[in-house]
Amino acid sequence: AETSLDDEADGTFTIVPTADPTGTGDDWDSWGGMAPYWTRVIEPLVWGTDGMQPQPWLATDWTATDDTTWVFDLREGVTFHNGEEMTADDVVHSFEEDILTDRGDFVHGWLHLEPGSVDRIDDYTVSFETTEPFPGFPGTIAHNMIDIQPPEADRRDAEIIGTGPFTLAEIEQGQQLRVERFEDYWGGAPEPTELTFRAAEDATTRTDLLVAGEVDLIHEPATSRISGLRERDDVRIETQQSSGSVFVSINIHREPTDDADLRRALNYAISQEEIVNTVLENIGQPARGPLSTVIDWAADEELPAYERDRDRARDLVSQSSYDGEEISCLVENDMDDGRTLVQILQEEFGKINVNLDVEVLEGPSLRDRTDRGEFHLELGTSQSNSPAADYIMWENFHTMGISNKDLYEADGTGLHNLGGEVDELIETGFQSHDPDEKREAYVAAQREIMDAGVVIPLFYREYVVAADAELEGFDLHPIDKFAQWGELTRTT
Amino acid sequence: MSVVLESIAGAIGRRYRALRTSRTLATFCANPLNVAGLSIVTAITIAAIIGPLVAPYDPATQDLANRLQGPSLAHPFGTDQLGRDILSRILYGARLSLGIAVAVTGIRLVLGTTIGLLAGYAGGWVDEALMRLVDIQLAFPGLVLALVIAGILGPSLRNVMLALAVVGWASYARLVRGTVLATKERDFVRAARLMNVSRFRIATRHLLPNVAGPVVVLATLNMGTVILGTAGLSFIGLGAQPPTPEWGTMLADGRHHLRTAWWIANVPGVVIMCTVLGFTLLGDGLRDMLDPNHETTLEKPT
Amino acid sequence: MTTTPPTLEYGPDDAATPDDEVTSLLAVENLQVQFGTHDGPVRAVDGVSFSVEPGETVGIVGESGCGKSVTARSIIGLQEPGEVVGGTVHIDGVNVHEADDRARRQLRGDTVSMVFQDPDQTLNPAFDVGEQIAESLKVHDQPEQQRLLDYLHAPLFASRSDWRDHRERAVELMDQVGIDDPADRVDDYPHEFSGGMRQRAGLAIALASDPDLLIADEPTTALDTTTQAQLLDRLRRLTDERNMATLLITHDLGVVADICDRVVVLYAGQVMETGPTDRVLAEPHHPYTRALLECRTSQAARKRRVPTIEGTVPERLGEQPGCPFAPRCPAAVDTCQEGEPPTFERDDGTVRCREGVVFGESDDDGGSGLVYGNGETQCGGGDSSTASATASARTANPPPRTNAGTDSLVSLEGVSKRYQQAGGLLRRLLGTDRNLQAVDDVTLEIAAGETLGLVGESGSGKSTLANLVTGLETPTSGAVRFDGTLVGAAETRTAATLRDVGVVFQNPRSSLNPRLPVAQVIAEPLHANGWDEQRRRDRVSELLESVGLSERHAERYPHELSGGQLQRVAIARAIALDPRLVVLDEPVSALDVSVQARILNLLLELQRELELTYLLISHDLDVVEHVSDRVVVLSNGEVVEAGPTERVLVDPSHPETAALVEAVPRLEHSSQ
Amino acid sequence: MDTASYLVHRFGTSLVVLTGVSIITYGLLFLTPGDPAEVILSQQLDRQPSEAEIEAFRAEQGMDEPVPLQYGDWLTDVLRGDLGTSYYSDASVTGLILDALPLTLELAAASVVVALALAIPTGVLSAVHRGTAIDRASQLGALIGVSMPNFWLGYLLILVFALTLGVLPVAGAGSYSQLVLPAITLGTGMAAVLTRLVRSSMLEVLDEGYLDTARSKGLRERIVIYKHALRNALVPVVTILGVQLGALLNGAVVIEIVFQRPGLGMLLVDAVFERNYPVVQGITLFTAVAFVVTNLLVDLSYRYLDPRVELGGDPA
Ligand SMILES: Nc1ncnc2c1ncn2[C@@H]1O[C@H](COP(=O)(O)OP(=O)(O)OP(=O)(O)O)[C@@H](O)[C@H]1O
Ligand SMILES: Nc1ncnc2c1ncn2[C@@H]1O[C@H](COP(=O)(O)OP(=O)(O)OP(=O)(O)O)[C@@H](O)[C@H]1O
Ligand SMILES: [Mg+2]
Ligand SMILES: [Mg+2]
Repeated sequence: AETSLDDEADGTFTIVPTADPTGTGDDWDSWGGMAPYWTRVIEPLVWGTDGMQPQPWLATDWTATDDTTWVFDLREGVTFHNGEEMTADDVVHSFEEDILTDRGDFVHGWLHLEPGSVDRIDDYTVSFETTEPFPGFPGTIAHNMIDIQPPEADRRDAEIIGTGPFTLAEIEQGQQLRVERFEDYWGGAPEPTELTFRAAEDATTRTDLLVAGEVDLIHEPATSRISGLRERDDVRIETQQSSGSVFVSINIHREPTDDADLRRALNYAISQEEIVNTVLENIGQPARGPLSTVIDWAADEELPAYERDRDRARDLVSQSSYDGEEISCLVENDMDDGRTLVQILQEEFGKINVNLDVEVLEGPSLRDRTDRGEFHLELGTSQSNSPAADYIMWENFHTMGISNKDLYEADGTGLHNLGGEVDELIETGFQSHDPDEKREAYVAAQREIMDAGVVIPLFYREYVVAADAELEGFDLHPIDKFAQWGELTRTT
Repeated sequence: MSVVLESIAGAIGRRYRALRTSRTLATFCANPLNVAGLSIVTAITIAAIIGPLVAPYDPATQDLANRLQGPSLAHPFGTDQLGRDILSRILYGARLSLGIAVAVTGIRLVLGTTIGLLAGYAGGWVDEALMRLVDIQLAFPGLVLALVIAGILGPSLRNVMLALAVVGWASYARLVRGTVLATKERDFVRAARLMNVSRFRIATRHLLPNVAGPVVVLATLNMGTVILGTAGLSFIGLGAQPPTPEWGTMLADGRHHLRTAWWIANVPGVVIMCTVLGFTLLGDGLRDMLDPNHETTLEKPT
Repeated sequence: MTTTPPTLEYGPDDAATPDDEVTSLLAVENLQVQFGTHDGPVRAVDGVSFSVEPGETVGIVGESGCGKSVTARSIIGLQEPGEVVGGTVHIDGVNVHEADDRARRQLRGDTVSMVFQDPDQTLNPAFDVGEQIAESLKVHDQPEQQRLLDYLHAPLFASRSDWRDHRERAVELMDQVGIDDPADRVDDYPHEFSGGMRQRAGLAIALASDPDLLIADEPTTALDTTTQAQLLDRLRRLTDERNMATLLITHDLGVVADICDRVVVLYAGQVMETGPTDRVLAEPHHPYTRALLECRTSQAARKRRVPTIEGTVPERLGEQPGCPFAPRCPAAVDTCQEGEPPTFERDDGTVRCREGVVFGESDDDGGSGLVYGNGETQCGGGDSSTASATASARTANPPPRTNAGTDSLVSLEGVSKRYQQAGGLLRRLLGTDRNLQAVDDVTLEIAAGETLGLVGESGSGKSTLANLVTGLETPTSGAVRFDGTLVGAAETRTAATLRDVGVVFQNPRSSLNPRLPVAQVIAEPLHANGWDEQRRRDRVSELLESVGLSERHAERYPHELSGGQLQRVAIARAIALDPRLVVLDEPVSALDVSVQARILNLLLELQRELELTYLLISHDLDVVEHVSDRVVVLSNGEVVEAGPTERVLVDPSHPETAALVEAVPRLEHSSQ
Repeated sequence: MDTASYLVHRFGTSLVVLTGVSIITYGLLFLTPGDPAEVILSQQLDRQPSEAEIEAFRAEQGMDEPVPLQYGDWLTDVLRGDLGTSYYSDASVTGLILDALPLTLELAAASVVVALALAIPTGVLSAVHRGTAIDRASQLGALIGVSMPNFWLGYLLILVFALTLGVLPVAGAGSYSQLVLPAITLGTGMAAVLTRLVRSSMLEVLDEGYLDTARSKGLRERIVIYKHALRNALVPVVTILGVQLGALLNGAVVIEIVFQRPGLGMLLVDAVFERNYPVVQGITLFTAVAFVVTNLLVDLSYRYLDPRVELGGDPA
């Protein structure tokens, strides 16, 4: 591995993220041949701290002037890659045109903004009018997709002009994307002269690329290879707790999983420690709740623990209305380790006399099934890509959350929504400006959710970055897509 | 119908006698590759029949404490990432993988032979129409169409079988039609026509037996292709749902462990390879034995 | 004929002749070639010796499977997959089998050339004829500069001008061998040539190297008689012009008589007799030679039994003592079965036979004292013993002759058959479909009980006419009547009409389903007519007997029978339902002379016994002459001449017929 | 049949076949469980569409028309070169295919070269030495080639050449070195089929009389084999090569995933998994048409390879 790297000019690095940096073909998270994540070409107004708090970025400060109005002060002296200075006009343009108009309704609900609600106050001040009180607004827009570009940029046509430390140099669709150092970066020019992001969505291929010395840094090597990599001198392994967690969410409106006893039984059937210690190669933390503990209002410690207790589980099963039929468990085909995990569930549930029918499906089929509510369990990951994780609670567990709303409106049910008190607690948490009040409400909601066994938490994710041992200065973040490459260097 | 059965029984009897007395069997056995093919296929078939009875473990039972164990006395082929015994999974999988191959080949064979016979025998516009149908099927690269069909229907073994069966029948139709056309013009069929032999009898007594040889050869070779096709679709992610011990799926899953636990992928890989090899060798051997060219050589006037 | 003291030559021991003594252009000494088979090595050539002097034309004759081709191929070192296990071949003093590759190539490129039997097989279909001749010229010119890329015409590696020169010379050669418009045809591919032209091109390839010795392996067998005559004529002229020695292999004694100076008679891989052509044909010493000469139909009286050689050429497996011909030899004595027969050298050739037999009896009786082919009494191979036995009793009966016209069984009235050439969409659209008039306004009658011979060049419509009679084809216009009633395609005929017509095809193998045993093949028409099992079985044994097959053949599969036996099966099937008419489309042309004679005997005998009417198609005028009462000559689908056999074939009135008759090579021509 | 009418006939049938192909391709949409309009819409909206939305969508897309009319509209667009637009981006399907095509073609071409370079000498050698150890060994080698699932072979090659020996890149596309392993993986499978074919077709040809004619001229054995025999033996090989080009696409699907080459295969798999029907239909149609055209060309090349072939003669 070393040989090939030594020859390279210093300051150029090749990085392999988990997703194709040139975009997945999906309009939503890639434009003009580039996915906005990872590459640090474009930037949002707000960033996130390692503690998942909003952090000034292109905006230096923000205040809520009333329940629904936010005023943001912009950083002065920020230059776009085309040499122009960033002003409020660019911010208004980006929000009004690119974000609120182009991307469609989905964004309105997410940001709680409607088109026409972003106004320039002066060259360096912008105001936002949210549709309802939304304390999480700054954290929510701390997201790679909510970036600022000047009107001259034509993001559909690979004309991407950002403010980031790197400028887009070259795209080879489906293969790689090259960026170069932006000397006039407002935060000071970055160390690397050039970065190449390569596409390799298969974990084993990524690992092979690193081991063969073709790349310098990879995200998420294959789980099976991690212990091997740890033993190597030429590879450096870093792990970072992520904002994501993996859990099984249960359709509580469908027989027989509408029976809380059965759901609790399923929870008692699983040993999170065992999973982490074996198939996960100790990457990740056994979970008690649905939210990663990097989120400050995640409840973990305060939640009832379902230690594995098969006798109890079997008792609960026999108490419940379950009578031996197969219950289905869906998992998406490209979830790392998904096939393995779901088979463990199957085996463990088998031991408490619950028959699990596993279905590994591709995204659209899976969504089709969940949209219709035609499933019992779904194994999945929930991860926040912005510091504001509120939406995980809202979208998953609130009756009007995206998961539940359609079915609730159609036939008064939903999927994972307990309704009533939980809805209220989530609303309180969502709208509270007071951190303590917010935490209290969310913890209470999580406790109710866990009591009723709406989810089977498995583990809080950690993610692994493996790099050439000579590499230094990579700054990992709970949100893996917030990684910064500005200080990346090679020790020789 | 009973007449047909009777004549088939008679034909089998005579065939057997012919086989025993003639040199064809000796021809077959003379090539060690043929014998190897027959042995492999026999072994796999036996595994498929009695595999589940002799397998040391349940194919789905996990043993996380003993995961990723290399080959040992307790686990001759090692264990996988969930501690399941690979030998047992292979043995259970034999029935499944072979079953798929047999079913798919069977559907292809019946469909293709019927269409081919019909086209070749009826001729005229029926032939024209059926052959265009065949052309249409052949116009799609097999796995691509199978992939699309299986993909749209969703991943499951049943859909894989369906998709593979839909794409492979045309070669049978072509082969059968070709043989029927060639046979139909041979003097013995013309003679039969002049002897007032019924169409049905001509088809069953003169055409079918001459078609059977090449079709059996093709079917044998096809078994291998189907197994490979299933493996390919499994790799793409359209194969069996876990924890089904289907070979292709095992191989596809195991590839992540190729460097750390080579046996997980390589054991099913080698098993698939040997099975395909076995069927191909057997098919080649049968071809040597049943080769229509063999007869034409005999027919060549000196 | 005076007898000189014979020199006895024995076995392989004294076979090797020292090189310095070799003076002949070609000297074959005790050549032995084996083929490995499942049952052990087959001795295809088993001690053959003969020589060819410069300028001489030597013929090799013998039945099929006697080892003629293997001998010829071994001479130029192409015996693969066989193996030369003994003896030597010297060409121009060079030992072919000990020479290295290079020397052998030199020989082939310079001294010896070969023309092969089958014109379809001689030429490479992928290259135009000019290329193939030019290649031969080029090898001759530059035998040692053979670079693959040059011969592949790879640009930069091949010299274009060089090839162009050779092509021009190829045109000259084509002209010399008698291909018309050679400059136009030089770019044609072999499939665009007719059989005769292909064989001529093969000859041009052989002549390109200006060889001293030309080996021609049955160069005319696959051609029709007219073409054959032309080609032989050409060959004779060329060998004279170039003073080239020729080794001509053939099973046709007529051809031998035509052009050979000397003959070598081969049987079972051994030389039976050699000598000057005139002497051998006129006064054969060896019983085998005599048998061969006698079983030609032209020798026998019309409609009479032809003498035959019973049995078949044995496959020589392992060591078998005795004379290979002994089992079939009418003059064999006990001693023939053991030890090697001696070879007598005489001034007019050699004979390999027991002394007493050869010179004693044949000289005294002039050959007439022996009845060859009466298998039952003198030969071991009793395949058709029954038939022969019954036949001999009736030989004396005069052939039945019916007055044509009084009692016509089949009548064709202005029958035409037009084929649409596969023309494709465009032609169909443009309406320019080409039609091929295979049978053109033919009117003829076949009287009950007679044999009508149908002759004509290849493609003249003989088979098509037969198919119209049987119903395999329907006429485009005109009417076919059977017994007075209008009949159409086989599918539309009544069971009775179908029963009344039997058919025997040219190729016995392809007319029998290879997957059915003989008994079932014969029972097929019975089955179709709803006979029950027991009746079928009885009838099959009856039929087997009448065609001279035994019960043990009944359960065999076609591939387990010889060609002659298969044709008997086919005949049995054809007569199974007591037909009134039997259509015979070239029933013997796929068979060897001796087998042919036996089948003809059988047909004649059956006709007498069952009062059959025959429609016989053959391109072999001898056969037609032998068995038919009347002859119809077809040319381009039209009847050009019809009449009683004697008249038409002896005194043809139409030039087409005259040409056909003229082209037949006969022993009689040469002796004139 | 002369060439002109053969061409007309052949184009005619090809047209019939292509029409059938297009019908099937279009019909793929109806294989989806459920109502196509609803499926498409929920894909686009990423949520369950309401009845009203579905109705509106149907009207907008012309999906309320009878199916044959819909097919007609689609076909008209296709004939204009418009294969539709990806559901997830504005990208035109034609554009996506044309972008991905070079990588697949490059792979296919390289594989054919690998396959021929392996198959011809091996097959010839095997046939010439029929029944010997050389023959058995090369036959077995060829058979092992066909018998291995090619993704497995691909990963094994990566393991050996990229990871253990470090001489070739693991994955990716763009450089020639990145083409080597995928071409070998795909090429060996194809070579195996071709080797067997070259062998059997050579065996048939080796018995032909015209080789003896060639030998009797005094030609070297090398020329006899590689000029006279091989030329004729190649005729059936070329037929299969045509069919194998289709098989190449089959293989490419898998190989492109193994080696991370964003060609047609990968595009197709992604589209299938995303239920991106216009892309799926586009690629399916494109490959089928390409295949039909290739086979047409192969048929026409017969005339050059085997002058005997009367174009249009039934192979039977
Ligand atoms: N390739 C072969 N393998 C095995 N036996 C062979 C082979 N070629 C020839 N023979 C045997 O050699 C013997 C002589 O064959 P050859 O071809 O020389 O006969 P022929 O006299 O030329 O007959 P024909 O008139 O039919 O051409 C035959 O008995 C045949 O069985
Ligand atoms: N089915 C057919 N379709 C088209 N043309 C045919 C067909 N059968 C025969 N012909 C043509 O009709 C003509 C007469 O053929 P036929 O077979 O009757 O000749 P033949 O006298 O029997 O010749 P041979 O002696 O070669 O058997 C030939 O030119 C042949 O090409
Ligand atoms: Mg011969
Ligand atoms: Mg004929």
